Amino acid sequence: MPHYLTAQVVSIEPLKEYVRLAIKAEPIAKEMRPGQFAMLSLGCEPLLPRPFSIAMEERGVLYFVFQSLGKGTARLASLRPGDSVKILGPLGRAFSEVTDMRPVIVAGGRGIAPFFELVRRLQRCAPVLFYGGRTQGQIVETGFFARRTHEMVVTTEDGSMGTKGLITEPIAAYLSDHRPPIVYACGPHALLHKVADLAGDIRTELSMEANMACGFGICMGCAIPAGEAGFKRVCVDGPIFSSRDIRWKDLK
Amino acid sequence: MPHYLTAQVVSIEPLKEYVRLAIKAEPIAKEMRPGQFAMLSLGCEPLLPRPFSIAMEERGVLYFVFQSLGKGTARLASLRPGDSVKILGPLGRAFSEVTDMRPVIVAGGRGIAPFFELVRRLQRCAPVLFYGGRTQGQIVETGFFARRTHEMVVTTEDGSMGTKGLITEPIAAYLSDHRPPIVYACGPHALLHKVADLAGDIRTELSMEANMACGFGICMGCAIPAGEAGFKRVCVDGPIFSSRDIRWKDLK
Amino acid sequence: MEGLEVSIGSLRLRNPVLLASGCVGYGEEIAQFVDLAELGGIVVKGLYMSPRVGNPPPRTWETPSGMLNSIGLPGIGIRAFVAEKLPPLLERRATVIVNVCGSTEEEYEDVSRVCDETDGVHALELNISCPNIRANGRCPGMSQQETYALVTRVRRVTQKPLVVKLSPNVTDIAAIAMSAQEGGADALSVINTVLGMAINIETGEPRLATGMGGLSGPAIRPIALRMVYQVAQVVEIPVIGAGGIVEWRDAIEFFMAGASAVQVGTANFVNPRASVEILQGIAEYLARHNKRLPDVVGQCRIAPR
Amino acid sequence: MEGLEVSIGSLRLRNPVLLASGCVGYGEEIAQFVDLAELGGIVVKGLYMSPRVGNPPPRTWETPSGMLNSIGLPGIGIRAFVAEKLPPLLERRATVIVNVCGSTEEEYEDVSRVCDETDGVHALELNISCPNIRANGRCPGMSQQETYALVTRVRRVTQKPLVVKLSPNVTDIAAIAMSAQEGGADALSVINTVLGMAINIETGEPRLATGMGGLSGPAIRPIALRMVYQVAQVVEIPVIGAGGIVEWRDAIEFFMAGASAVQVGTANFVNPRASVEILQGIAEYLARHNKRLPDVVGQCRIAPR
Ligand SMILES: Cc1cc2nc3c(=O)[nH]c(=O)nc-3n(C[C@H](O)[C@H](O)[C@H](O)COP(=O)(O)OP(=O)(O)OC[C@H]3O[C@@H](n4cnc5c(N)ncnc54)[C@H](O)[C@@H]3O)c2cc1C
Ligand SMILES: Cc1cc2nc3c(=O)[nH]c(=O)nc-3n(C[C@H](O)[C@H](O)[C@H](O)COP(=O)(O)OP(=O)(O)OC[C@H]3O[C@@H](n4cnc5c(N)ncnc54)[C@H](O)[C@@H]3O)c2cc1C
Ligand SMILES: Cc1cc2nc3c(=O)[nH]c(=O)nc-3n(C[C@H](O)[C@H](O)[C@H](O)COP(=O)(O)O)c2cc1C
Ligand SMILES: Cc1cc2nc3c(=O)[nH]c(=O)nc-3n(C[C@H](O)[C@H](O)[C@H](O)COP(=O)(O)O)c2cc1C
Ligand code: FES
Ligand code: FES
Repeated sequence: MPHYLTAQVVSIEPLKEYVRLAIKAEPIAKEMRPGQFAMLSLGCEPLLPRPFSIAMEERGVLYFVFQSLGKGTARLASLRPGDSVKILGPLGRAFSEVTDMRPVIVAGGRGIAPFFELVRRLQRCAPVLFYGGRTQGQIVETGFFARRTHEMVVTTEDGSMGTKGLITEPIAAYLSDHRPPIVYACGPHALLHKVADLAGDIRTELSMEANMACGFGICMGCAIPAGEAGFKRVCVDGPIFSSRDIRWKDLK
Repeated sequence: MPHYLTAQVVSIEPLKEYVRLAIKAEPIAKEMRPGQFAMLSLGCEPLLPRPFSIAMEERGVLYFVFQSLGKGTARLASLRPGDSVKILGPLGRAFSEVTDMRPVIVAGGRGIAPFFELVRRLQRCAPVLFYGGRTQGQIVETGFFARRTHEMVVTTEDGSMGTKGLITEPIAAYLSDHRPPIVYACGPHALLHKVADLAGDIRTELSMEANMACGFGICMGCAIPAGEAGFKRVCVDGPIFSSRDIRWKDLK
Repeated sequence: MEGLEVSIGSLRLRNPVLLASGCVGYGEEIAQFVDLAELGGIVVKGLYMSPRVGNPPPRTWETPSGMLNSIGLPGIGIRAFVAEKLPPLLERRATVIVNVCGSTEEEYEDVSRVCDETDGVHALELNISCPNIRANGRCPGMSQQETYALVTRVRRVTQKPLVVKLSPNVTDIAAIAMSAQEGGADALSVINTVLGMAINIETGEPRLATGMGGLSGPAIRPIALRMVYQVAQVVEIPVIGAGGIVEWRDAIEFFMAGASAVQVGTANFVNPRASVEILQGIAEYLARHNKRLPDVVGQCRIAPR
Repeated sequence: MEGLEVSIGSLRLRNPVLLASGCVGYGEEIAQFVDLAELGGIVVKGLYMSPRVGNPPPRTWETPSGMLNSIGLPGIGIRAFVAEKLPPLLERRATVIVNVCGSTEEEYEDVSRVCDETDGVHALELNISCPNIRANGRCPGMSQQETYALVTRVRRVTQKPLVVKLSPNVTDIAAIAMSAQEGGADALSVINTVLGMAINIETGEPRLATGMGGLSGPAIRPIALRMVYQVAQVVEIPVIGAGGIVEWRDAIEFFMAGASAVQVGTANFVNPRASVEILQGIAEYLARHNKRLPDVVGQCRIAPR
């Protein structure tokens, strides 16, 4: 069950192109599972809280990794240790944690966020991480991930780090001669769609995004074309969806 | 001519019930004269800038003394050194600086603000200060004022500092056997009205308040009943008015 | 919270704070944060006879101190609601008001009939004001004739308390309110969302898939408050105020403007406990000024010019 | 700023950024911060034949992302304006548009006649939409008939560019716009302020002495943008957008919705240099996308449902 708390900022620092924010929120930290998210807000301006994946949890502290884009994330980026924020979480469905070896994880840019906690919990399954970005500034904490994965493949579009190119290329190559128990992916919808295609009938779980007002199922704003027909709510039916569940043709 | 600048907070600290805010704004500091004010804003939320008397000026730094009431002053009170604010000033008409001895200054609560700079500039005229508040928390910097005045009379309604009672009582007594060259007053309009009555035909200058949107004469919002008929703008025709100019009967 | 009971026609509410329609679904999720038995009541998401999927995404966009939505009334249909969603609400001892929708006058009647026949439904709120169904935000609540016609028809099929929810997108809200009262409304909800729009300047596309949507939140509060005042000046029936209420002070303003109760909508998205915190604040304000709610309702009067 | 000229009927503007009426007085004070010759033009504070004192204070109140005002058109009268205020504006090479007011149709005509006879007045903006003169915010712009009647009468007395400023407090802004166009308007300003209200909960008094007032600022932007779109869809004449424009991005949204020019009002109170900063941003946006203004105007289209 989600908790709504006023919580304190423990630390905040730049992480290359992103920001790493640590917030003390024991009840949420206790219950969170990888893939779940939280709504963060600073009172009434901007009006709506903002959804962020819970990147990691440690001794009652929640870690977030986010990109400063519009005015909400800009205000969050200007927080300082000791400031308080309103936090609602944990929210939504988590990734299913498998026990079989060599699960595949795909992260595009800030899509790395939910995988900090997931790789820790899947460490014994020796996951394989495919991590792509536009440029090196979007590839963070490679040490953390290298230590906890069997293999980590990094690509950047400008070649400033790892192999030059799109992350989908090494994924395609890998899947052509491996059959992982599951593929997890988080990133731009275009990437997720491509990953879903490449994975074919391999079980695939994707972290989807939609504009959110409430984050806990009451506004019906976060509709995504899923299931036979109609829409599902990203905030409660997701954000983690089976790739089969998404109606890609209806997703713009 | 007023300047519109982005300026840095030099220091900010509580001053009993109020807040003292120091902002580096050389061009404004150079030109300001006692009684003038500035509009301070923190961008678009709250939308409108807030008017504050310039309390003092020193080496390019402006000092403000304000009370945290609603959301605008609350946000200003939460500023920290190094933060930047938008400032527009100096604005409005200043007090006229006399050269004759024993001018009388009347301050009610936060109405003390414009007199920091005025007493410094009138020091050689040995001003007499009447300073009243609800409680001792509203009487600030008595040392500063004692050093620069010929006499300083303090009253509080609860007797927690100075004489118990209203400041108008000692003023009435003083004016019954003195005829100062001028009476300056800043505080609640009720106090200003009483002072105007007590001063009779003694030249009296009052610092008036009105809700302001722009602070520099373009919105016509700060109307005050003054002159023969109609209204004047507090921001450009004031905030310092001759007591004769105000139509008290029309002022609610 | 004692001594805060209010009557909306024959409907007796524990207190004047309601959850606004479309801002709490069917109550399940919000019940994780607030005890529905503590509130005046819940107006559930708009319901038609048949299930509906609603509008395509994107459905929401944030604006200064407000938000646009074009949800478009997705829902499971009144029958499924009565079967699956109503029982848990009643177990929670919630006072349940159904927000009644229809594509035709017949459908409005049919949904109202089901509500009338269902014991657990305490009152009906006729939604004649959703801007997200027809092009250009058109809705029955924009015409005195359509409002009067629809309210009279629905009035015929139910004796339960009938609240009519007005649209702010009109020239003369007082006139529409009179039509609803003449049609037989027991109370009026003022206001639904204000028709608005936002555009993505990188693509030239509207921010909402439907183009236009309903503006809600603090941005519209001054408009809502003005309309509550205008309506309360002319009608005899109680007015339920809504529009940008996020804290107790806002609620007091609406009471003073003439509202007998208030609805909390968008605030639930920002703070799931907003409604109970507002209720608490109202109680404390009244205690502090030792007043009863009726002393405050309509306290504000504009002096004639 | 080159290549940003726009024509509003026969009125040629240097660029599409105007200062909105009532938000810059007669231009003296704002000229301390912006070079009026750099802007598209200035619409001066509303003017009647005779001087007027305006409404009693308090006249302004802040609301979430907006403000209420009930200034009530104080002014020195058109003749004094022409004698004292116009010459300095012309020395500054400002394009001057007079916001024409009247207590009667005759007075609107008389003020317009003076404008017509005065060389330095480049265009007229007919203010049929001030909410601060009559009770309940009533104004001619709330009726198609009154709008048509007034515009036709004024059209007869002047051949100068005639802009008509519409009220947002209507059910069907497109219909009012059509009436103004049929009456002979050369362009339309959309929108004036939205009627609103706020109450002091400690006293029960309205925050404005007049009770109600006009809401402006970012809070109303989504409403203004929607109305500009609705109007631009039906009229042939150019639309001038106004309502909550505080930065260049906002202006681009209005162009995409169909506005050929924009007015900056409340933003001047927050930042005296807002207008020139907005103009700068527009120029940079166009350069970045290598587009000309006409490419952007009306770029946004809502797909039919
Ligand atoms: C389940 C979920 C998890 C997310 N996790 C992360 C994360 O770990 N790190 C990270 O950097 N970003 C994450 N995002 C995206 C993040 O929520 C947006 O970047 C952020 O809301 C943008 O807010 P803004 O004020 O900067 O932008 P603005 O443009 O000011 O936002 C305007 C409105 O649009 C909404 N919005 C804009 N972009 C998005 C988006 N992509 N998703 C949802 N709402 C959006 C905002 O919430 C706001 O309501 C996540 C989104 C979702 C739905
Ligand atoms: C010329 C002048 C000089 C001033 N000097 C000082 C000073 O030195 N120290 C100090 O503590 N206060 C001073 N004030 C009062 C100060 O401006 C208000 O207390 C402040 O604007 C309140 O803002 P808020 O956000 O806290 O209140 P809110 O209630 O949030 O303000 C809402 C709106 O009302 C306006 N408003 C509310 N009260 C006042 C008021 N008394 N005067 C003008 N506008 C008001 C605000 O500007 C804002 O637009 C001065 C006012 C004027 C006009
Ligand atoms: C996301 C959303 C969905 C809404 N759905 C409905 C609805 O189904 N029926 C209805 O009558 N009003 C609906 N409304 C309007 C609200 O009930 C309320 O009247 C309006 O939002 C103003 O109040 P607020 O500012 O507190 O949200 C909806 C509002 C929002 C924001
Ligand atoms: C204080 C104030 C005074 C105004 N006076 C006038 C006026 O005299 N004539 C007029 O047509 N509009 C007047 N307006 C309306 C503005 O010109 C503009 O249409 C409206 O405020 C919306 O734009 P904004 O949000 O950028 O301010 C006034 C607005 C404000 C805030
Ligand atoms: S964000 Fe509100 S229902 Fe999902
Ligand atoms: S505050 Fe705008 S004219 Fe004085």
